Amino acid sequence: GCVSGGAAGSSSEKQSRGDNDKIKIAVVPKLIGIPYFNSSEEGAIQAGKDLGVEVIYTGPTEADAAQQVKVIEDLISQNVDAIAVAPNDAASLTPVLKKAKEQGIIIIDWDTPADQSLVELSVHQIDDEAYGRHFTKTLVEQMGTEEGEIAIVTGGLSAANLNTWIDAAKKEIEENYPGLKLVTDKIPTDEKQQVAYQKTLDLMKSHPNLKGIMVFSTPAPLGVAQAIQEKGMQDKIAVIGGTLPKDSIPYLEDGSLDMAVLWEPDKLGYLTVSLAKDLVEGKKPENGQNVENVGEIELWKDGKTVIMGPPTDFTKENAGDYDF
Amino acid sequence: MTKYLLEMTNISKTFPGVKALDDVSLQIKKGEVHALIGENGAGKSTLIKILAGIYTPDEGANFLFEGKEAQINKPIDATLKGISIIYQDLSLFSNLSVAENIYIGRDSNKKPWKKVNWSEMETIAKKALKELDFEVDVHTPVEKLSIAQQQLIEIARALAFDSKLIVMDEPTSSLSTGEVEKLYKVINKLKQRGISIIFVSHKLKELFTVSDQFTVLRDGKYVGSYPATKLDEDKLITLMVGRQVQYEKNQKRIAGGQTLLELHQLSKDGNFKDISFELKAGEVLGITGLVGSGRTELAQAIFGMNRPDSGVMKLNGESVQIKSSVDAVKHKIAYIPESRKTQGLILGQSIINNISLPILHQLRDRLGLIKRKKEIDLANHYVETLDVRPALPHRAAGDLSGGNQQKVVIGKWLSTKPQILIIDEPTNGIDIGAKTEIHKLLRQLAAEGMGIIVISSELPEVLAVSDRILVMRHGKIAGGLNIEEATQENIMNYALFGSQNATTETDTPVSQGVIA
Amino acid sequence: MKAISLPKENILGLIALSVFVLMSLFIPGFFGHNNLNNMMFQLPEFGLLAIAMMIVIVTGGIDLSITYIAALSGVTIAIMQSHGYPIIPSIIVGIIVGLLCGLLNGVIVSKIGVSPILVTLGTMVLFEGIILSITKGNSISGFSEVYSLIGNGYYMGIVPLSMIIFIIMAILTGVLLTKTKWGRSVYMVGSNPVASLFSGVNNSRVLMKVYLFAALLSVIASIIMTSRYNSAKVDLGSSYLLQSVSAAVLGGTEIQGGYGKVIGTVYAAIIFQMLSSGLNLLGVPRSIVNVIMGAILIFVLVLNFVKYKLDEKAQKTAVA
Amino acid sequence: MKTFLKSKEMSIVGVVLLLCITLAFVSPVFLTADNLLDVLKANSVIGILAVGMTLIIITGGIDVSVAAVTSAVCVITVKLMMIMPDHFISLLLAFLVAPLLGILLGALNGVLVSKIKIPAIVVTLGMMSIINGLVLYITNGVYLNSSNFPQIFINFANIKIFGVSIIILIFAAVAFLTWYILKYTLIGREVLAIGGNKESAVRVGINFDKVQIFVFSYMGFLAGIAAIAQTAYTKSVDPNGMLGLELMVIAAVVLGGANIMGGRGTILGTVLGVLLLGIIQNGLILAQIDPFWQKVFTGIIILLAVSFDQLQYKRSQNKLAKIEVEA
Ligand SMILES: Nc1ncnc2c1ncn2[C@@H]1O[C@H](COP(=O)(O)OP(=O)(O)OP(=O)(O)O)[C@@H](O)[C@H]1O
Ligand SMILES: Nc1ncnc2c1ncn2[C@@H]1O[C@H](COP(=O)(O)OP(=O)(O)OP(=O)(O)O)[C@@H](O)[C@H]1O
Ligand SMILES: [Mg+2]
Ligand SMILES: [Mg+2]
Repeated sequence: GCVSGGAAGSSSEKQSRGDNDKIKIAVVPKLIGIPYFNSSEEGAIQAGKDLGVEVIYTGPTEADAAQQVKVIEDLISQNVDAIAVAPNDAASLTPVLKKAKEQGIIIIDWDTPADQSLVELSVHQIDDEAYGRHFTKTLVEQMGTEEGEIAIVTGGLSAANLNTWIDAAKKEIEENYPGLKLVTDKIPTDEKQQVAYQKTLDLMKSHPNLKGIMVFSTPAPLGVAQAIQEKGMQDKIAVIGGTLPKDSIPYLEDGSLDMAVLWEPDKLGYLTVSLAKDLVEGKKPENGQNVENVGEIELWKDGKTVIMGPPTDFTKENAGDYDF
Repeated sequence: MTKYLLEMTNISKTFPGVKALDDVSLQIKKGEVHALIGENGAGKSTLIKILAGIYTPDEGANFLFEGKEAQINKPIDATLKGISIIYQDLSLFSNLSVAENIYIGRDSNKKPWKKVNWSEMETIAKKALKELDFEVDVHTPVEKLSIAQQQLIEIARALAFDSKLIVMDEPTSSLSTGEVEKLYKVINKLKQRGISIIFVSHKLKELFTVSDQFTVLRDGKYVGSYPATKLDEDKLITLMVGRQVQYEKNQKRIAGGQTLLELHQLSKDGNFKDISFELKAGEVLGITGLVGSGRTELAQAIFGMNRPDSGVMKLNGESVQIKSSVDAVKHKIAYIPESRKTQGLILGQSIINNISLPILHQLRDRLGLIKRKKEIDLANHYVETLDVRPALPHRAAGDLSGGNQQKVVIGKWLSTKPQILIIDEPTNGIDIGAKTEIHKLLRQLAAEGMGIIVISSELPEVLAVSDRILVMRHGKIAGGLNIEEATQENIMNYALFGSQNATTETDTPVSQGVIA
Repeated sequence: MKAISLPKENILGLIALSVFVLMSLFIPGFFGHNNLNNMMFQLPEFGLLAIAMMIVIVTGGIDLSITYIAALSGVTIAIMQSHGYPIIPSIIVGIIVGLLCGLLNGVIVSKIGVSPILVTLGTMVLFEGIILSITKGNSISGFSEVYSLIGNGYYMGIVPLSMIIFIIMAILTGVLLTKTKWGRSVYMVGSNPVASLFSGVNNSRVLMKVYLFAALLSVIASIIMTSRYNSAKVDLGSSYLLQSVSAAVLGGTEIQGGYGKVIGTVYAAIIFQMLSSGLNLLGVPRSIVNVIMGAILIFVLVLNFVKYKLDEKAQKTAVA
Repeated sequence: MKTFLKSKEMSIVGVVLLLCITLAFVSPVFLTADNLLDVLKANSVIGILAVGMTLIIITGGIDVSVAAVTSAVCVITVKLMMIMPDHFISLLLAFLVAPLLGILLGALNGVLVSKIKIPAIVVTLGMMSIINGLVLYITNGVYLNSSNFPQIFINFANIKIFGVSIIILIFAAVAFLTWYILKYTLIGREVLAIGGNKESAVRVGINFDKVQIFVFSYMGFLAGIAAIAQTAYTKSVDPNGMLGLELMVIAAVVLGGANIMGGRGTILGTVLGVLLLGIIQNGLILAQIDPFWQKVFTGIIILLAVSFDQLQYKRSQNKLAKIEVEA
């Protein structure tokens, strides 16, 4: 039955492409239903409206590579013009992206890099290296000293981008701050606020001299800050977390979270769709190009890597100004 | 008008594919002991379950209790009317204490938040146990009690309920003589109080001691209801089976051929001690004794399910170690366990699959695949020879009546063509007709050269099938008798006192023929 | 007598067929080459895990560790290959690692007698920990081109290779379960372990083989997955865990043990696959897809119940 | 039964004690009141759910939808609190709504299990999928944060009595209540009876359906309470935050000596099971075990505990089987 199915299928595809002139861009996050990716969804959808393209924003409900591959396979069946994906696991997407590319679909990665030989464009919110180092620097600022015990808390041990940032942060420590001492390997929190909370309580107990914590992942900083708040350690332990400003306000206010360092995810979504549309229409991005509603972007020499801009530091002063 | 406590008429019950009851009636007078009898599968248990509200009868059934129209749709309806049922397979909660087991069900219609009054519960339980002269700590979990003791707990529960009608479905199947005596006393007491009793049993003698009236069923149909005075055993059997059946002591003893099995000083701590005997090809060795004397444990040791601590076991003259049931099957030993439902059969599976289970390895073709056709033929063969009814081998074993289930277990083990067959309580819950058939079968198998060990608590049975009899007492062999010298009396003496001539003056009535 | 009504597997087959027809008619692109192709590529890995789960459930157990067995063997194969070992030895070592995991489950379940849900809960955490310690949470890739053919290649240009592997394993499992002594014993042990022990069945050996076989199927699923995704990671296939229980149960497997068929499980896996792909094509949000899957699971069982009641009535009237 | 169950619980008490002693040597902070209270508090939600799960498991059922139900109740209750005025009455209302919602969802499970006769694991698996999907769809995974909570709830969450958090007290109250129900009410004894022997229970007139609906509704009720405790604990609602928690809950119950096939289980055992899991987690961090190895240790400890427990059980069963042999 499959043979005839194949024939019938290809003819119907042609037809549907003829029917619909609107450019179709699929944006695939690592998983749907978490605040960070909800925020980028808003940006992507908004861009679709502004630019007159159809945006399909869909992804797995669990941060699972297999599920993400399925989502992309299904998208290929839907004849999209471009797929922008934030891979859970870059290597695992290579075969399916290859397949998509063979079908003439333009491949872009965003948020987290995919196989660079397949993507036409790699949209980075941030320069990963700089971002990781920025964490260390800010932490030292907030600690007010270059000496002491610190710890790193992460969303999950297997998240590639978190690991990249953590490695950069560690490099910064090694190179410039020999007085900082990491008390333990990075602590995983299953991307859950509650787990971060519990583990921080235990962490403070087993390391009473702790001076600072860097928290990578969006939900974890809230849990860490909550633990600090509850034990009244605001002044003893500095916390820097890569989280969203709106959620952080109650912790920023009393200093249990000293600073949230992130970019604006909705802008990232917007930028991704906007650059994808340009690509489908044959336009390549340029260094220093000013993208409407996003700002000036940076293009690296490889002609692929786009950096949205420097990270934004959210503090108790400015956090209220943002709507995500 | 109120001559009858209970009147059931027009009772029919259809199961998918089987008409278990066909227009049956049952009338019970106040204060009478009413025997309900019939062959295996005659429909006794089904009728009782209808009375209990577990099954709903087909349409058209009439139900009068104390002269009034009664609706029994759920078990609690029966309980509230004062009907207590003691089921064939007991309804106890092994995880609960004696007191709770006796008390349970009493408040089922009450508010769920009703407070459990533990002291009242214990008082009630103790009172009921006292009536039975059964001494046991009411806090003991039931799983620690022997089957006989559990049986008594069931009876105590019915007593505690102040029932008007107590139904006992084979209550004596695992009681020892002394306990049976106590039960009779209780039954008489209840009778005097005006309580009616429906008594189901395959032990005809015992029925005549207690019953006032008999209702006979055959193949789901009502045969008739007769006062005890108008019946004797032969008549009753003819009514039940529709023909004459005999049940006699084994006459022609087979001396036996070569020695198949030898045990030397087999012991297991807490089970049995210093067991030595021989089993020859072609003979039937009866092992009897009181319940709890270690017979089953010994049998399971031979079958590899209960490894002995010390001693030697020889098969055909060679010393062997049977470490598991798989080993036992390989050595051509078969064991038919005493508990059909949990050990003997896989109730949810078809009769075919049950019968072929121990010999699947023989039914494989060169690729190792099971030859289904051969398997079905095999099952059909045993269903036919053993007269399993209904003869539908594709049906689940659990759909059969108790007696027919037992036939399937026997078939299953005969299919292994064993050299040694150990059969534990072979006719527990089996009607007299089927019983004699099974006895005949065992004799015949022996004559064909099989060595058979029959473990039974029923003396007439042991006497009917055995060539030699061993009596166990407290885990040891108290004595051995050849069939010529064996009588119910000397067996009883071994079982109770450990020697043949300790005393013959005992208040235990051996005339019942049931010692365990 | 016995064939008054359709067995429940056939009903499920009919449901699968009608879902296919309905979706082909009403969902544009469902009957397209691409989509059919996708579904054929997606089904095998899930189907294999579902069958593995089914067998364990037939014995009255459950195996929560299968996806981590898959991940551990996948990681092993990945590490071997990225260190330059050829494909065949890598796969063999992967299979051995998987079987060792199955052995651990089997030993604790069958020899010590701990309830399977607990054992596999423990081993699930243990295997996850082992993978984390080995990989530090990173994904391992570096498979050879040939290896990626297993999950991505075609046989004769039409049928995915992985599909062929799946079909072979499904048939093999079916034959093993229905036609061999071991298979029969699996059902018997699942129905009543005490009675099967009293019937000369070596229960613990039967169970041991069940956990080994489930592990083997997981490893094969893992090989397909790793080759399809070109990498192995701690959570490889973890989203299939509860889905495979659902598929087994939807496929008619008795959760108390004693009954279950390969074909039912395969139908169930196909239904899940079609629903997932079809609803995606319709643009139904993923979260709602989950809702629908859950609802279908319950709905089909309610349907079974209704059918059972009707059958019972029909049989009664037939006899009376 | 008492002695026998005691020995069953004794074995887990032994494991817990052994672990505690080891940890006390490894880390000086472990045995501080502060730490122990933290452990209790962190595991109260699991504990509340596990207590409810004990009843279900005793009847031979299982409920894998507990975490989903709790999440759903959390979301709805908190959304409700956010639109209500910051007043004591609102708090009361929330405390009324949460258990009611839980009971509703639990009863639905119960009805499907008892009336339609679908195995519990299947019903609740389906239910879990449905509820999680709906919660995710409706909330889109957005956190609800303490900045949006009414102050009165925050005050409630911070209540401490003699230094013991209200959350622990809720857990203790739930455990006590359930112990009381199991021991001293008719329905409690019926739960045990059904677990012991389903068929006998029906024969003695126990309404099997009613008891099943009760245990699932009670589970729902506790899920509602757990939702309040969870919200008070995290002072936020993460709609995804409880995914996978159901396995921990079940593990705790069975570690506590309940038999997954039904008939056996005690509240005390379950509480100990919860503690065991909590202490393992806490202890691994305090002992400064490499995070990568923590799961390996957890797995091994679970396997050792259950194997030890099973061997212990077998031994006690063997003792039961003895008969008197004359010397
Ligand atoms: N649940 C059931 N489903 C189908 N058939 C049944 C069921 N229960 C009993 N039967 C059938 O109904 C008939 C009567 O069985 P029942 O158990 O009442 O016999 P009985 O007189 O008690 O026999 P026994 O003395 O062997 O216990 C048998 O043919 C049996 O196979
Ligand atoms: N009852 C028996 N009588 C004789 N030999 C047996 C019996 N049961 C098993 N065997 C043989 O003993 C060996 C192991 O049997 P067992 O049943 O334990 O393994 P199996 O895996 O079920 O069988 P197989 O691997 O041969 O298919 C096999 O060679 C089998 O043929
Ligand atoms: Mg009967
Ligand atoms: Mg016995």
